[in-house]
Amino acid sequence: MRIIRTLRELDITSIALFSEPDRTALHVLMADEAYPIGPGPSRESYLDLERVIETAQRVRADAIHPGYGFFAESAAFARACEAAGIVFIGPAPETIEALGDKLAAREAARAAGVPLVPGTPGPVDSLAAARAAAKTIGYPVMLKAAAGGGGKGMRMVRAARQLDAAWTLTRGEAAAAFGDDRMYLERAIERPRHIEAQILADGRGRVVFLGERECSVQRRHQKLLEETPSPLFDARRRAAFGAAACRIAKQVGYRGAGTVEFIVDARGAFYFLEVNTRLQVEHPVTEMVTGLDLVAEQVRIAEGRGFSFGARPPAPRGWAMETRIIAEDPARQFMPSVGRIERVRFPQGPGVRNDAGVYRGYEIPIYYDSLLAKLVVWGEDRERARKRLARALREFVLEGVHTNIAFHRWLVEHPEFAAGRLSTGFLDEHFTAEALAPNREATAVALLAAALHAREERGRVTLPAAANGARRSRWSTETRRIGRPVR
Amino acid sequence: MRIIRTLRELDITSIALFSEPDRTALHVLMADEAYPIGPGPSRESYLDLERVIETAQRVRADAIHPGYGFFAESAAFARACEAAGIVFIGPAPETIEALGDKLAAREAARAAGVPLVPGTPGPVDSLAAARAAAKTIGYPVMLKAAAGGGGKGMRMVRAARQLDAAWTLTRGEAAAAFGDDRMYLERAIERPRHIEAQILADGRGRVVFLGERECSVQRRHQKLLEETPSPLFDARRRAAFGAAACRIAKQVGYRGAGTVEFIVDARGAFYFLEVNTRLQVEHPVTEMVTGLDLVAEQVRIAEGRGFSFGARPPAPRGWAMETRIIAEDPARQFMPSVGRIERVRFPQGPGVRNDAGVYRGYEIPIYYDSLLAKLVVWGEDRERARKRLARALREFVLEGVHTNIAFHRWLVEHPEFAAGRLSTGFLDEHFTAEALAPNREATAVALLAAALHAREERGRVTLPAAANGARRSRWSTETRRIGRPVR
Amino acid sequence: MKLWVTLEGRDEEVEFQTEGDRLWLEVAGRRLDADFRRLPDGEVYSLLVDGLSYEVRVVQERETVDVTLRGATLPVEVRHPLEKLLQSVGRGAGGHGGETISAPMPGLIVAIRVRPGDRVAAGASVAVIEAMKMQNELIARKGGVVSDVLAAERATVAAGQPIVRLAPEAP
Amino acid sequence: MKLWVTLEGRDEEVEFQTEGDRLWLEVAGRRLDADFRRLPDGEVYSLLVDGLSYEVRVVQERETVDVTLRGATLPVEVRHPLEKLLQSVGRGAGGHGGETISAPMPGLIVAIRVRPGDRVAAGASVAVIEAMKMQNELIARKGGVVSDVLAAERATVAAGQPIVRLAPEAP
Repeated sequence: MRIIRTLRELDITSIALFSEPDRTALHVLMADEAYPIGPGPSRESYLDLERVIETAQRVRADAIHPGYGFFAESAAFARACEAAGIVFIGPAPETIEALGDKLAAREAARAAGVPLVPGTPGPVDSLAAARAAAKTIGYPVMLKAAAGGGGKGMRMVRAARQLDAAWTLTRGEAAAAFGDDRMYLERAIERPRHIEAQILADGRGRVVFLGERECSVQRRHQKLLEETPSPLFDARRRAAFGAAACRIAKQVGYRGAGTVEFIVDARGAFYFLEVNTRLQVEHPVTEMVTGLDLVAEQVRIAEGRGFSFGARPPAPRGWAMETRIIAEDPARQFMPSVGRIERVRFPQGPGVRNDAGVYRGYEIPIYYDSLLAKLVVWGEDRERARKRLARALREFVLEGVHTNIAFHRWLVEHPEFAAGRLSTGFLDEHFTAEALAPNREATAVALLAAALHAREERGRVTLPAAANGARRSRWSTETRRIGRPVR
Repeated sequence: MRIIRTLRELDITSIALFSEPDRTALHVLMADEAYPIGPGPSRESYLDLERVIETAQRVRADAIHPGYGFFAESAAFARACEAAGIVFIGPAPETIEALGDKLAAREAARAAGVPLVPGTPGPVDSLAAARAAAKTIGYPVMLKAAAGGGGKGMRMVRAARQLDAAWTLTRGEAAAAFGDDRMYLERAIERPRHIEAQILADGRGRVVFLGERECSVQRRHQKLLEETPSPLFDARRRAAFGAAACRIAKQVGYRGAGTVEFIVDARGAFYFLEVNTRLQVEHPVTEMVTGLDLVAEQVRIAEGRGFSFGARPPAPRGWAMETRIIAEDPARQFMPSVGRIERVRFPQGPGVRNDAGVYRGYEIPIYYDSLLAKLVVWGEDRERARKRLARALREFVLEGVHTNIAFHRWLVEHPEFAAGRLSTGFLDEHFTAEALAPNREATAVALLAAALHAREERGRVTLPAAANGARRSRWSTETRRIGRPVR
Repeated sequence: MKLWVTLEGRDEEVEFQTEGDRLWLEVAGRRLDADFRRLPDGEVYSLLVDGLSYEVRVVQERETVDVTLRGATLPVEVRHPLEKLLQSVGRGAGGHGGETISAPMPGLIVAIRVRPGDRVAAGASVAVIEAMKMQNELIARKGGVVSDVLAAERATVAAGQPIVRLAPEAP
Repeated sequence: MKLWVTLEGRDEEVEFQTEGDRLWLEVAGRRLDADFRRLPDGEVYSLLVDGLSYEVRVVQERETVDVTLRGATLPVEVRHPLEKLLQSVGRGAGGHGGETISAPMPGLIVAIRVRPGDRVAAGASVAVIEAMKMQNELIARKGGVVSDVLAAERATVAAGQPIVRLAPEAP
């Protein structure tokens, strides 16, 4: 949809490919043309490379925009497009490949002089070596098992005097858990922030930085709220950050739109994480402050026409925030919620952009992710953007499934959020399900509404409900057997 | 609603007053508090000054924002607010009064050195005097009956040799039609444009110009599409225009947001028309390019806090256009359409703001105007804004009543509109109802849909429709009498 | 299935077939192939006509079907070939044709008393409509054989909307 | 009218009256005065509670009424004082109380065979539900007197939703 809108503004015919359950999805309704590519499960449709390419050829597509998911970061797909004579709107397959390999990406960053989280280059084989390394890196350090992962086999060491005990403990655990006691050290980033750089490369050597996005508010590595600029950066820090991101892009000969992700400590020091070789879900915040249409820029670059702007990109104006409206129940451990959208009324007014993928009556398919809408706001400064977001969230009506709207309301009203003190541990630190408990006023109104409803319903069902029609064969409700077919 | 949104962002409690049929209007649903003020007809509710003031006092309102209509330009209302100790968000009653009187307003403009349409100061009493006046004014001139109005009793004279005949003719007509043959002359503005200046005055002597709005596309003096900036103005012309508007505001000691309207000829010469002492329906285009919230500025000024910006307002960025989505049928002489909104799906995506006053199921009250929504778009330049508007109009779903959406689509795709060659006669010159006739493709799809529907409906009604229940007393359908009440 | 449709004053014969979610339509020598789905959001269909995506709303008005497509509404008249025939016979024989019993006011159809093929005597009730809390019988003026039942029970109808059509009895 | 409501585990007795579009409610010693309108957009009410504007959606779930208010959903249990009484009797007497016959699967209620006050024998059918194109009788296990019919004919019900409640026959 996001892409269809831009294509329409560019007078380019939009063609959607869809899986069976997406037949009535909004992007199919909105596209100029739409063709089926198979059943619900992604691997039989959206991830069936041959079928996608074959369909695109049959309907005479000139180019494919891979969106945010599925084949968006697939070198094999980009290569298949090339072979089929279809333009892939994204970087060259070799670039995707190189940046998809974490070690190769880290190597590129190192070669471009971009900082990585300081640590030992490989395992250290003795406590003495660990002591020396920790001293070089600087405390606090993370002691990590080489075979560890997913939060296991690691321990933070705050001071030199704790290292001996930690070494013994962690090594023992690693040996027990992984059968491998090799250890390495990395600087511990306390209260880390996730900040990323939006870059655009014309494929002829020009790379520009379109500002950073702070995406620190996350739940299990799922971004929940993004904003630009970052409340942490001043102009000098921002310039250094942007320059580092551009150096990596130049290093690998990048083309198109891309995101360079960094982990940032509380003082603003940033360390390279990885490069996403596609447009991100949160790209609209960058569009709000720059006025650029990033999809249009992607199309221009793919057509070999370079950027829409001259010597430098438009200076960003004001502040933008995006929240992801997701079908999940924050009161029940954010359990995914399925069902039908029964009512919608989206926020409007100044500085509000809401990109929703659902409409009234729409049944959320069980096959794909549960992102219902992206609510983006703009304000002259952070505080005004935040107030506007709170207002838009209050205005947001989306009923039929549980959503995280009330959660987002809590989030933007939280004093720590308002103060811009963010980290990837924000929710662990501040959120409890009780935070969303209804207040006295909401409780009273809910009782009133329930009583009113009960009265209306009773009124209906106590009317004579005549027993008409002949009796049919009986089945016990307890055995749950199915009776004879209806004529 | 527009106002409620801003108040909520400012943490100010919003109170809506509503008439009986507006009980379920969106502004009542969205306000923090809402109180009834009487039945449907405006003069028994919204225009019942005493009741409005009395209700506002009872619910302890600190201030009243009069919106765009009803009491927005009423000096009496502003005075009543003052007397009741309620802040009226607008200019002083004396200012409203002075600018409400057309002659006094023209006098103020003249005193401020702002051009008026050149003409004779009063009636001319002879053909010789008319000849002399016409020569001074410059051809073409309008010969106008002093008692005329509404397009009657006036004639355009293109050259001196036509004046004698026109004088005799028009004078005769005026005598016959109005019993008054006094005539005066004014310069004829050919292909006139309507361009207005948005001004903001802090009430302490500072007045700023927030750019112009071109509102030339009109039907019977009803604005249909507004944009900023005007495609006619260059920087020099714009500066002169803005300075003139500010001079008038200073002349009358203006306070708050206001609009100075001008008639502009094809070469860019502008002549004062009148001042609107309120916010206009089309104010969002100014908000889109400046980033300001004009309602927030009004509130600040009413609180005596001056502007939100420092020395000068933000420089405008890009281009904005607004279309008014109205319940009317362009295929039938724009006849108003009433009914229930059966389906909505509003446009979204980058650069789109849609402020709608309706929702699914909403019954349009017959008492008030039929503005359903204001669709506003922003683009980096005029062409991109226009393309975006075309895209948003295509995306706009609003069903149940006839709307002018298809008309707007025609308008924004028209080559003369695209070229920016506008005048208040644009529709007379270019529009015919045939312009909206369906093309071959639409016709084929409509037939297909109708046939499909017929099949589904037939399928339903040819099922055995059993005649159950006892017979009741009969009434002929032709006499249209009403039978006995249902239990 | 064959139908006669009238749009913008032009009559066309339309032939169409459906199979599941697919529909084939032939009109004026042109053949269209469409995939259709009724959307849960009202009387709205999504059509993919040879791959081109359309969203149309179809509403039964009195004598026509109003089709809304991209913000514009086109009124289409749809008749069975039989009705078409009856209409021309009716016209030819000077009003000697059938009878259409329409709703005299907007209301709710609470009962339909006849089904297609039934013989109806002059003065007999064919349906009951409820409006403003009163019930009213809809009466056949001349009588005949029910050719079409055009509204369902519990349907809300507009004033003037045809409810039952009668063909003249075979002589 | 008196009702027992349970929200967040707390029981409250609620007394309320309605008159046209106005409603008075007394709960926990607090009195609320509201103007209410059902919006045409679903099961949604606009409430003006002492002037404060609320929009609430109310949906009947199995045993509760789900009230959605400003993006959050609160499940509320609502019972008649009689039910409340029966429930406590039932609890007291160790399951000797009434019987609730619920929908075994999501489906459409095609017939309700009983009305409040009817005596129902063990093994008798109280309603018919249709799902996946099959019809199923809902059977009373122990029997009793119908105290509540909780679903209407043609209603779509969720799995587990109570359809009919029976009180034990008076000894």
